[in-house]
Amino acid sequence: MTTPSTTVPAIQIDRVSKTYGATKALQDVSVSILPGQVHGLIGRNGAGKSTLLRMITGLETPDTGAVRFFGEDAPPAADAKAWQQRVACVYQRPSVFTNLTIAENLFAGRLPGNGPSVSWRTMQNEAERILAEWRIDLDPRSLLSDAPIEERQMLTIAKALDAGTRIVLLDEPTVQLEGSAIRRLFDKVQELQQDGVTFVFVSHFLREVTAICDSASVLRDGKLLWSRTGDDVKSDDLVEALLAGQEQRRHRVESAAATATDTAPALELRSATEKGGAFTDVSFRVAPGELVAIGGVGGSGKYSVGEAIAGLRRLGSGSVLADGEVIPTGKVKASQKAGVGFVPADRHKDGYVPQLSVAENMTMGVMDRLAPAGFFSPRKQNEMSRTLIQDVALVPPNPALAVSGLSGGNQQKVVLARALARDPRVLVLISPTAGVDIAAKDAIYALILRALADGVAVVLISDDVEELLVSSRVLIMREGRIAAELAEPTEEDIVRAIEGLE
Amino acid sequence: GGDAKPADTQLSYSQPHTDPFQNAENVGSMERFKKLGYATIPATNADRDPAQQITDIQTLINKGAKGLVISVGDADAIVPAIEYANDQNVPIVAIDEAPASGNIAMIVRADNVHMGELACEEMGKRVKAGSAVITLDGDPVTSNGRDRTNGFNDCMKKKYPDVKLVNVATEWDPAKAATGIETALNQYDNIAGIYNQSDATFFPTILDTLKSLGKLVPVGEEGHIVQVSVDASPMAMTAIRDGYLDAAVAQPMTDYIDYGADYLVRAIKGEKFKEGKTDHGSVIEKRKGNLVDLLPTPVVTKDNVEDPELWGNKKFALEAFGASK
Amino acid sequence: MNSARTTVITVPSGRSPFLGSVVRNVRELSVLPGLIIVAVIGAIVSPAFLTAPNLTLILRQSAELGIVVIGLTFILLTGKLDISLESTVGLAPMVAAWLLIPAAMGGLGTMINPFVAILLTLVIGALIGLFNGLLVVKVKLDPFIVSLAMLILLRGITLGVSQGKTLAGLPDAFRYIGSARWFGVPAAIWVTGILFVIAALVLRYTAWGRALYAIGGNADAARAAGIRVDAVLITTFIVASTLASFAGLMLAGRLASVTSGMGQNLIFSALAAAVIGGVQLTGGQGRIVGALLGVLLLGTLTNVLTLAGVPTFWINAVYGGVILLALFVGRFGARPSRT
Amino acid sequence: MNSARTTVITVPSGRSPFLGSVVRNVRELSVLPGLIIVAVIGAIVSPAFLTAPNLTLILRQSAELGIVVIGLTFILLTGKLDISLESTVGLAPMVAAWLLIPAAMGGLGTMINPFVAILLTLVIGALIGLFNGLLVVKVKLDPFIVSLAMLILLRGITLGVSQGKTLAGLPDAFRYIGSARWFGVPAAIWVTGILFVIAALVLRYTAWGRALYAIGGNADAARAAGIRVDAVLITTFIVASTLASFAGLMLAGRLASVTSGMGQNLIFSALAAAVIGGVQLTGGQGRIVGALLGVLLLGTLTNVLTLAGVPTFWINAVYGGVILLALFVGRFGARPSRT
Ligand SMILES: Nc1ncnc2c1ncn2[C@@H]1O[C@H](COP(=O)(O)OP(=O)(O)OP(=O)(O)O)[C@@H](O)[C@H]1O
Ligand SMILES: Nc1ncnc2c1ncn2[C@@H]1O[C@H](COP(=O)(O)OP(=O)(O)OP(=O)(O)O)[C@@H](O)[C@H]1O
Ligand SMILES: [Mg+2]
Ligand SMILES: [Mg+2]
Repeated sequence: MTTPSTTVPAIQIDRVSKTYGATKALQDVSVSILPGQVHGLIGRNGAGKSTLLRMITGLETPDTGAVRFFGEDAPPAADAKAWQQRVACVYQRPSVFTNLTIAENLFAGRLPGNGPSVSWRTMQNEAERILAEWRIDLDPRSLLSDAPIEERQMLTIAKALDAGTRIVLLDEPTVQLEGSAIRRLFDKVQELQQDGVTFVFVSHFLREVTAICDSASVLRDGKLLWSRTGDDVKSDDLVEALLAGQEQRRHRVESAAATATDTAPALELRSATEKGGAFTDVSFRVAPGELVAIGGVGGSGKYSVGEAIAGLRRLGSGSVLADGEVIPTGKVKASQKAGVGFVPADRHKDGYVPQLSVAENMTMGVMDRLAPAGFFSPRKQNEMSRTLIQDVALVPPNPALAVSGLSGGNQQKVVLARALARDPRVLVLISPTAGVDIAAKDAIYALILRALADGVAVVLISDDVEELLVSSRVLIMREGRIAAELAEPTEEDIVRAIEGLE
Repeated sequence: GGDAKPADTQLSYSQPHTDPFQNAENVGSMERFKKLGYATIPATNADRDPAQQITDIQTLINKGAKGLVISVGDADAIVPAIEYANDQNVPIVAIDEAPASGNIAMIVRADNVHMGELACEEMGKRVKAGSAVITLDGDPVTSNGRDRTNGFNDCMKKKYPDVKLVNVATEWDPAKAATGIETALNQYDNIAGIYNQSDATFFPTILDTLKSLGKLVPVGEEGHIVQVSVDASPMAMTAIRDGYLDAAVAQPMTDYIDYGADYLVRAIKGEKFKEGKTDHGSVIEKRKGNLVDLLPTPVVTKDNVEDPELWGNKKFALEAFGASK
Repeated sequence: MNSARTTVITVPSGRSPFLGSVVRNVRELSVLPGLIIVAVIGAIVSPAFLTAPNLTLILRQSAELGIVVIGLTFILLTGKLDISLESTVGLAPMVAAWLLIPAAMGGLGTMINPFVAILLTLVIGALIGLFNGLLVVKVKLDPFIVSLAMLILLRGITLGVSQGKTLAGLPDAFRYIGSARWFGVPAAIWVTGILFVIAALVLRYTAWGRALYAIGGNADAARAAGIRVDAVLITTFIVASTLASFAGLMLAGRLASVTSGMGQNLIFSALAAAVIGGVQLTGGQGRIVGALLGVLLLGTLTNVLTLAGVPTFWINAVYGGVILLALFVGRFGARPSRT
Repeated sequence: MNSARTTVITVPSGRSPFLGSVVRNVRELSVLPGLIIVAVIGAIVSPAFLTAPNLTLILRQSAELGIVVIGLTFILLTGKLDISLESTVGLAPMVAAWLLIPAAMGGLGTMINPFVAILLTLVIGALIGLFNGLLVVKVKLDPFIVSLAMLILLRGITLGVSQGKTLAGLPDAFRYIGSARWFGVPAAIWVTGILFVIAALVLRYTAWGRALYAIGGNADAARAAGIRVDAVLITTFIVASTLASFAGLMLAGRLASVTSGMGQNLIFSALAAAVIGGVQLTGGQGRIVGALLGVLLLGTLTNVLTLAGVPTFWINAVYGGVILLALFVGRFGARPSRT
């Protein structure tokens, strides 16, 4: 699959630097990617991957350095159309229009028609073609807001790959996707690669990188660590490059189920059913110190169960009990008082307040403790957050920093710290390591282990099979119900259960 | 329709904006119609919007009004409404302000520029040369504000050039008037008078402001600030009686109301009016093709403040202003 | 596969366009019951309501508001706001009239050609829009606050230029569009109607129109998709201000003069009309037909309140109450599935 | 470890709070140059400017605006808006005065106790806030448009209740807070000052105050973190409206009467003051000290324009121009690192 080295590189990044305020996001980075290659771009959170992609799409301009496509200088920054003809990109941040139809989403920025007028008929037909190609079962005329999250991600991918450009950039495209969707994506990538399309692929999942990339670069703190082609790209090298000397641990939490039968459960769901909602008749128990993982395809209702325990959703029937006491549902405060700590699925949406400080974000849920008589002392708040910062090993360990200035992984740690701030008896974690680099992942798992050791009951809800494997007791949800309970499952067991192939 | 019975003939009134003075004109006119035995259509209020007043007048006519008294909000912008009424043969009497053109049965008004000049005379004879006078300027968007400012300013400049004028933009807002007075008193130590373009609007606020500054001194005592106002509302009458207000140029409001309604009723009966003296001490003149009954604007001072014919002493005015004698 | 998703799929594709468009219409159509109720009340309280002159009057008095609402809707769709549109309604024709009429009547005395004056009105509108657009897009000032400051400034300039006077004596050509009749119906009504149709077509069938929705829905994504967000936004401000200046021209024609308070408070009615008509202030949602229905509701309401003889002191309270009610109905008439 | 990150860490922890607070201050302090320039101009154009009575006057005339701005800032911090505050300034004391004064003077004739009337003023304010809050939080109507409808409705009710009259003859107790002097300085200034201090403390040191920032920054995250978003929002609307009714009480005391136009256009000044002072309309950002500086800027500006004798016709244009300039300076004086 390697291309003759004589060809001009499809993308040549030449000594590019970019600085945001005090942050040197990119320093003197040079990478060449040959036509028809799938180039993996990896690095820890905040290493500069997304920034580098923005330089290649023309969305931002480098402070110094240049980008060339097929030997030609990049178009001027203002000429959006020219950039669009060269590069298509799936951005890390969701870039969709929920207020528009699926068809329009697929053609935003390149509406078909003559001159200034738009041909809805052509657009509809073309959209149907794309949806059929990608086996996405949606009506192109329906609003995107009606489409499930993971399908939206598939649509942005489909759009990028349909743009007909010779270069496609994918920034963590698989984070929202489930197994079969990822397979569809990879098939498509390989198909286009046959036609000579060049890809840059960003992911924290090294298996994905080794599976489809034939060259790769590693960024660290804005600098290029190395760039390699072909057989030189090995999984071990990647791990080594990312961990930079730290050792990688394997996590597997032994089931506490044996003890669970004789101890009173810390958390119990009894026939919990959301009114007109996402799940029905869900029952399970979690003992103190026990880890239970919940998996399932997108839309199976697993996230909603977590949100219900946390008080973000109201039950129609059934109940949630903490330490044997029924918690009123639909009230976050009530759940918190019952000892539930919660890490939401989407940290950007539900996790943190970007312009507020680390300290404030971490202590947001415990203000009643900091200020029993109404007024609180910022000193106390800082002290408390310093402890939490140490607990989660936040980098940088500064409580006064605004969370918007932290890298994704560290933002996730702030959200986790917020969940821990109340000394929870029960932790509900939804995809706690989504978009987080392996080192940070390690740190987060270590924290979960410590919580378990302290007797906290943990519910870990995830789309990621690898993450589910951490637990020795895995519940699988399908269509809003618990479809299977697996003890000591293998990866294959989980995949089969999720896909319903018992 | 000259032959229709009054009870079958509907009359109405169009008000341009809300303030106690305009409200009193509206209420008084509608009552006058009823007293004369006519049916009425509820009056309209355009809320400072000239376009809305045009629409209001058209709507009243569409609804069957056979004659209208209007208080004109904007002399020029009202013209299309007058033209519409002319097309429909509905007679119009304008009070308080003259439309710039169109066919009006009669315009019943006083001259605002003249009121400013009268105020200037009253002020000028009471303040010394070298002193300063605060003028509380009404909103220049309204023609009465503009005319009262210009009438006063021009007269002062001509006849009393040695009196300094300190103009305060009030936009008819009592709070702005109060602040303006205070600012001017801080700024100048030779303030000898205040020209108040509408006592109906600015009383009691500015009296109270002066009081709190210790500047409310009765006429004739050391430190008295001369006050001359326009309107002569019930509150101004009280202030004159109490000796705080030196003189008020009276808007002949009751006359607007009474003669306005009377002219309308006569016009509906087909009467045509002529230039010349009237039976109520005024003269009808022809201006820009329309007849204007220019009502006298008496100056009210301590000497004539008890005159029951002054509108500020009438019962309906006391009620409309929530004042008592 | 859960049930929700299945539903979407099993809708036969032949039927869904119709269903889809009905669903998309619900928000706009939620004004209709209100409009009908107000009209029925009007017909009951006064036989004059359903007469041709009265209906013409409603349309004529709504024309300027309608034109401002078209521009405002464009801006709201992008998620921005421009409350200074009402001051443009006043300023643009004021400056033109000032250059147009003799010094004796309050003008500057240059007495330019009326057609030049009309052109000038529109150019002033466009320039104000450009300035607003630049402040919002390039200086990145909040559109609400910047247009508030502009509102005060422009009103102030209008007052300064006119010295508070109303400028009358406008030549017929300048007044034409606001005062002529075509086939017995005021030209302003025809023109406004045509502008609404054009606006609907532009929003639906041009790349620029669709870009407004995209930008209002997700400006970052629009930028990433290659839409020239800044350029589209600035042109939107220009178009809206130009329309406002045109509305001012029409109003001047109707008033046979230019008053220094022209347009005052118009923006409140315009916002109410657009929002009652289903245009979201958060951007990306709403259609021009809804805005039109909103305009008609307000116009009919004003008319019916006058016909009904609601006491003048209570008319504003009733007006406000009905708007509130209409918002309520609109909210529940078309509750979005998720908030 | 890149250099930027290292820098942050190596800042001695003792210094960083100070640095942090300076950085956080920049946006608010960006009003200062403007305020100083206006004051210097004032001192130049008139020797009366820097006298105690004049400075007292500036503060006194800014008091009502200041109190409304406190409430408005609370609401803006949550990312909501309430433009009906200005109508509450008018309505609450109007209803109280109507119940308070004799029928002969335009009242209802119930002649309730003045202290009951004061309490009633505040209760009416609170109820309006509750109603607004419920409409925004529970009915999920857009705060701008719902408060616009409320503005029209409440103004209408004020007009209806008063029948357009100015209610004078208020008893001294009712007027006390707006007219008394404590230690030679108007009580209203003391009270406003104290309210500003309390507001600053509440925003900085109470869970409720911090919740406003959290909600304005990210309401979903605040909810998920256990902040009772709906309750906090509703109390914010109540507090703001109650403050507005208190401002109305103070204004009535100053004017020695209640007029049916009281509070009109006040919200524009309040919004301008808050935003010039660095409070973001998008929520989550701004401090009370900035809002205070904004209020002082506007108050000083009005005073200086009067002292300078700017012609009546041009005063609004100058006022608008200066506000626009202040927004400009604020924008570039403290350009946020990310937009
Ligand atoms: N617009 C911006 N303003 C300020 N700082 C920025 C901006 N964009 C990125 N940064 C900073 O630049 C650095 C690189 O960010 P980037 O998003 O490229 O990382 P990444 O490698 O994509 O990380 P992740 O794996 O978490 O997505 C980070 O420190 C980030 O905080
Ligand atoms: N409030 C609600 N009202 C109606 N339907 C809902 C509601 N919340 C969720 N759903 C639907 O219920 C189903 C399950 O949602 P949920 O987000 O819990 O699933 P999930 O397994 O977490 O899926 P995903 O991976 O897409 O997040 C989805 O189809 C979702 O659209
Ligand atoms: Mg990234
Ligand atoms: Mg989910």
